[in-house]
Amino acid sequence: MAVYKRGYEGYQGQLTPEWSRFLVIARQAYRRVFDSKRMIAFLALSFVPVLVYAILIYLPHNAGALQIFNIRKLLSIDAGFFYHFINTQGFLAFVLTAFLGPGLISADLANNALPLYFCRPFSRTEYVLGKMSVLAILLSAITWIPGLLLFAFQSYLEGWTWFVQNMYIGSAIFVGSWIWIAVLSLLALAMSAWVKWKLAAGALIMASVFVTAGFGEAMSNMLHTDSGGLINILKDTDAVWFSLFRLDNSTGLSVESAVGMLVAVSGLCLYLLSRKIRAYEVERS
Amino acid sequence: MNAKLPWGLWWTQVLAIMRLEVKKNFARKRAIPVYLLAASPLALFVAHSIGFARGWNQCSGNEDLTMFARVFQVFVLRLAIFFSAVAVFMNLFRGEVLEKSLHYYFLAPVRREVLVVGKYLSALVVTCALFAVSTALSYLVLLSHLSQTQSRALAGPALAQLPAYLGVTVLACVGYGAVFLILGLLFRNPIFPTVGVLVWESILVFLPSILKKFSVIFYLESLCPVKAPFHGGGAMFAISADPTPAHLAVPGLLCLTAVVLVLASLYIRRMEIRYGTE
Amino acid sequence: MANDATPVIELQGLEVRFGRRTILDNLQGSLSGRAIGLLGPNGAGKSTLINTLMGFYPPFRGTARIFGRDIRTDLRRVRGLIGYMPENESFIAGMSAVVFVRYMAELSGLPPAAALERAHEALFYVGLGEARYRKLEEHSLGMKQLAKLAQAIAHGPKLLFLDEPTNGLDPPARQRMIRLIRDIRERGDLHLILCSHLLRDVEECCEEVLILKQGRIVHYSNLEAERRSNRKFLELETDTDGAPFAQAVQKLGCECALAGERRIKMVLTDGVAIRDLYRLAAENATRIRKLNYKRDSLEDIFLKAMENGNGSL
Amino acid sequence: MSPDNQIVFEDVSKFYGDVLGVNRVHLSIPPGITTLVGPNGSGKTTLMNLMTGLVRPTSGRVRILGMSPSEPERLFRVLGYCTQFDSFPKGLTGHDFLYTTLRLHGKGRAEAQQLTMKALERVSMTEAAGRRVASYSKGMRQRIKLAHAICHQPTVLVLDEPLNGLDPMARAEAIALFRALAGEGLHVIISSHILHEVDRISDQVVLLSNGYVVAEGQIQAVRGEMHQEHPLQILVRCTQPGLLAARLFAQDHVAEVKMHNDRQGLLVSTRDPDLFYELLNQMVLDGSVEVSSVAPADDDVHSVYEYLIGSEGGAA
Repeated sequence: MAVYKRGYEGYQGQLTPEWSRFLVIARQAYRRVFDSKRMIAFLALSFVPVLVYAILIYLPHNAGALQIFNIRKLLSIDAGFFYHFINTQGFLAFVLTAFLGPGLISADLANNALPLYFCRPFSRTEYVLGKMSVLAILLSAITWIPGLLLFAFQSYLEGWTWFVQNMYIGSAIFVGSWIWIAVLSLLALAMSAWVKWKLAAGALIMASVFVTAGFGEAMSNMLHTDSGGLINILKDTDAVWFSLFRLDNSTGLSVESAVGMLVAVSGLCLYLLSRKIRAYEVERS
Repeated sequence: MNAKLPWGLWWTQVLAIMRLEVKKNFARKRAIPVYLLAASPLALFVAHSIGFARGWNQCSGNEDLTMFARVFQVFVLRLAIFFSAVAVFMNLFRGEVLEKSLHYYFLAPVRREVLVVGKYLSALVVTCALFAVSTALSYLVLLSHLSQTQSRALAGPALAQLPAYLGVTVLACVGYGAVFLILGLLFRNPIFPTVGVLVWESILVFLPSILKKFSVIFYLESLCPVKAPFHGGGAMFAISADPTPAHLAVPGLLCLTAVVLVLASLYIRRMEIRYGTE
Repeated sequence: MANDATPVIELQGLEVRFGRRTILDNLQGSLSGRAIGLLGPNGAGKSTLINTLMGFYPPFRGTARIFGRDIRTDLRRVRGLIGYMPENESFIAGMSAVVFVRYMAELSGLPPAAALERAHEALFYVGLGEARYRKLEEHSLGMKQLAKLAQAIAHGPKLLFLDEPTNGLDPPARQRMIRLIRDIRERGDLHLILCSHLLRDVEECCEEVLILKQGRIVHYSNLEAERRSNRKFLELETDTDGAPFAQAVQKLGCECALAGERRIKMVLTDGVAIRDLYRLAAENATRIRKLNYKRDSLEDIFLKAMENGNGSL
Repeated sequence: MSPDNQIVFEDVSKFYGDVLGVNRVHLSIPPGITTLVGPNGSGKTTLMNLMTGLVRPTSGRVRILGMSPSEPERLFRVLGYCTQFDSFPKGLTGHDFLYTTLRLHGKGRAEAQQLTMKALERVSMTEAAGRRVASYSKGMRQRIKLAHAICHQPTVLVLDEPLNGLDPMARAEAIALFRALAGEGLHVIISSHILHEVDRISDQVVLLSNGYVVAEGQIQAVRGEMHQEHPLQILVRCTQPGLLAARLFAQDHVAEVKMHNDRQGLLVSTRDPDLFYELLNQMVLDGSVEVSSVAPADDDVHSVYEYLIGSEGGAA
């Protein structure tokens, strides 16, 4: 039998550097992401706002365009402008996460795949990092990366002084996006690890955001306070963004408490992950 | 069948199913979201009451009662009970198929009709108990706070409305329970039907009254003792016009439930265990 | 790397607890066979031992070394040396067998190109043909087992853990799996630990057996040596009910036991010839269908180990 | 025998959409241990699910001791089924699992408790009964499933790979239990892949392949029917093999005789083993040969399996 002629052999070749191995997960996941037409369509859609914003930046600087449209100034390109951009893309990022997040871990749990990962020189942290990178890279691609490109575009058009004066906007885009990405992907991973059933995980991600939002709203109204917004992570993030962009904070939440809340939510998610991401669950009788 | 039907045995079996189901579904971590949903309105009213005692907020009399009506209709009925019913009733059969444990029921000498009734009742008893207690306590907290204000005269008559609220709570569990039981049986993917029901019940306002009859919330809101004037975001939930009188609404909901249970029984009778593999 | 002198596994007072239950209790010993069978009743701690050696459960006390590396302090390196085929159905949904094995090899640190090459080799080697391009969830149980084996060997481990590899396989598939395991063993540059309830499988694949009972080692030996030291006995099968015949044999002074209605095990005493047995059979109106010399099988070794319970290495 | 104490399949077919489960099965299974043997996907589980009403036949009729599987309230008073699914209602201990089952059967508290203890004892699980099923090892789960199938003292037991995951001692115990139950007149229907065990435990076997029954009955009888096509091969180690061979060649039933290379034994193919044994025994008795071993090489389930089903099927 031919099988026996080419027998088993050990492997003597090179190994990849250990720090880079968590990216294997992302690489593998992307193959599947880009196999899905729906995902590609959605990603393409996510870049439509980028285009719109780019045009909005470009128009005021183009004399011809100004003449055609016969307007002096369309709108001022300032912190508020970029805040709105990040807000739009942040919403798309949430939808994308609700789409992609649920399947990330739940499928591995449902099919007992975790021991296959952890019997290798591959740690739980690397696993979570790998799964997070799947989301983080995609979300980056639709949030801060285009955001910074727009910012650079605007700086190029406005000149050096504008850039120096408004550097904080660039950092706000970058830091603000990353906070949102981190919270979202942790939430998605935790829900995905918590319920083995992919669809339920999706519902749970949605619900955990919307139900808390609704409850917070009811609370604020009934108790005549603003602190109801605190349990609403959308509002928390908003508060942080406002402060990063140096805008008026209309949420009524203090930045400190909002940051505290986001840290707490992330901590809770990490705790859930550390409980669930194990090769085997030990059931204590 | 001519022989006398073994009602006694069926009753024993229903009780056994209920005991097992309650143990399986409500003594578990998975049930925590349902408990939280049930506790949330109570938490709101307790906080409200404390806030009042500390003098953080003033509002009183009719305004408070209207506020309760609004929270009850928008938050309790449409969010808390709705989602609890999704979580609990949809899982009765779909959850067991996913966990591959439904066959243990099918391998017992239990008529499948009895199984449907038993499972439905167990989920019903628990959701009813949770939400009835939560509603009653919320209302009592509100009234006790009311009785400390100038408008204490309102508290007495308002207390008379508690049974009506409790009745609506129970009917909400009955109605939504039946709907999500059958949806959980028929649909592999529960998200779409859930979203469907949610959207359907939200756009009722814009529908002709004949279509409104095909919903749960329509009957429930007709039964609520205090009509809540909506404003702001809640406005889109308002169902104005021709409320159904109680003597039609209650039997209507019960009929819906009966029909659903019969359909579910027929479905379960014909059901084969394959767990979607092989 | 690990030279022949280093034992494959050294257990140094290894103890594992789940909550208050002690699952593995002070395991001591040094294993160095090429193919070691891990046996024991359910709940004896076989899977726990394997899982602890891979670092899935932390030792409560003591430690173990694999090729001289401590699992407590050098876990990553230890994991780099092993391949693992878990007992339960494990796979990653939505992947073909090739993509799956390649993915697993890449996680072990193989560069993508090498991983792809090794994945094909491993799948070819385990005999998964064209099916390797089909999605794993469409595979039959047997094919999933083969894919699981392929992922365990693709990255070229030095030590292979096989947890119930023949579980649920139908007879031909099981035969193939056993041939494969033996073949891997013969290849040489790989040690393997086979955990199975089917003593036949262990007998056919392993040179050494380690028997656990209630979290302790009760037996460790070389199968061949063990068999040679055991005494020969005769196994008979008759045409009809063997009881009267067995009684007659006992009267001759032979040790004799019925193992089933028609099966008899006996030890011939001096002076009794096989011909005498035939004569007795004829007298008892039965015929001998089968007659064979045997030595203690692994089943007997196993049962004996279970009885005397607390020997140690 | 009246069909009321048999399990009867009358022309039963089952298709899952386009997929064939079993086709045109005619069977009547008497009490005792009956083993279903065949490759994965040959229809063993389908047959069992048909018997227990978990799936319904596309055509044909199944009768269990005269009852239809579509009346669970009658059928499961006398039938216990241990499925292949390794899953349990969540959150229960082993004891609860059995106890609630019995309560579901409509038993009273005391009786349910008593039957629970009895079943636990029969599978040696009394000690672990207070622990959650989720914390059990594979073998314990298998045993508690077995206990679940027998706890209401059924007269028909259907067991889908009940020995899977059991350790050697538990296997022996389980087999002894099956034998004991079969001795009490129960129908015990088992599926198994471990052919040498099938040999030891079954009263009759049903061989399935691709959804068809290819053989049924007592294994020796089945093998006997195949003697024309596949003569029985018997290994004989003896002195004077030449002499034995010469005598054998004179007989019609002998298809082939092969001398071993060391001239110390023969491989005989015969269409009538009885005549062969008669001759051999005679020769041993009159001292013309001395045997040191005799063994039929292909009279077990394994060989029947090989001849009828072959080694295709199954994996890859």
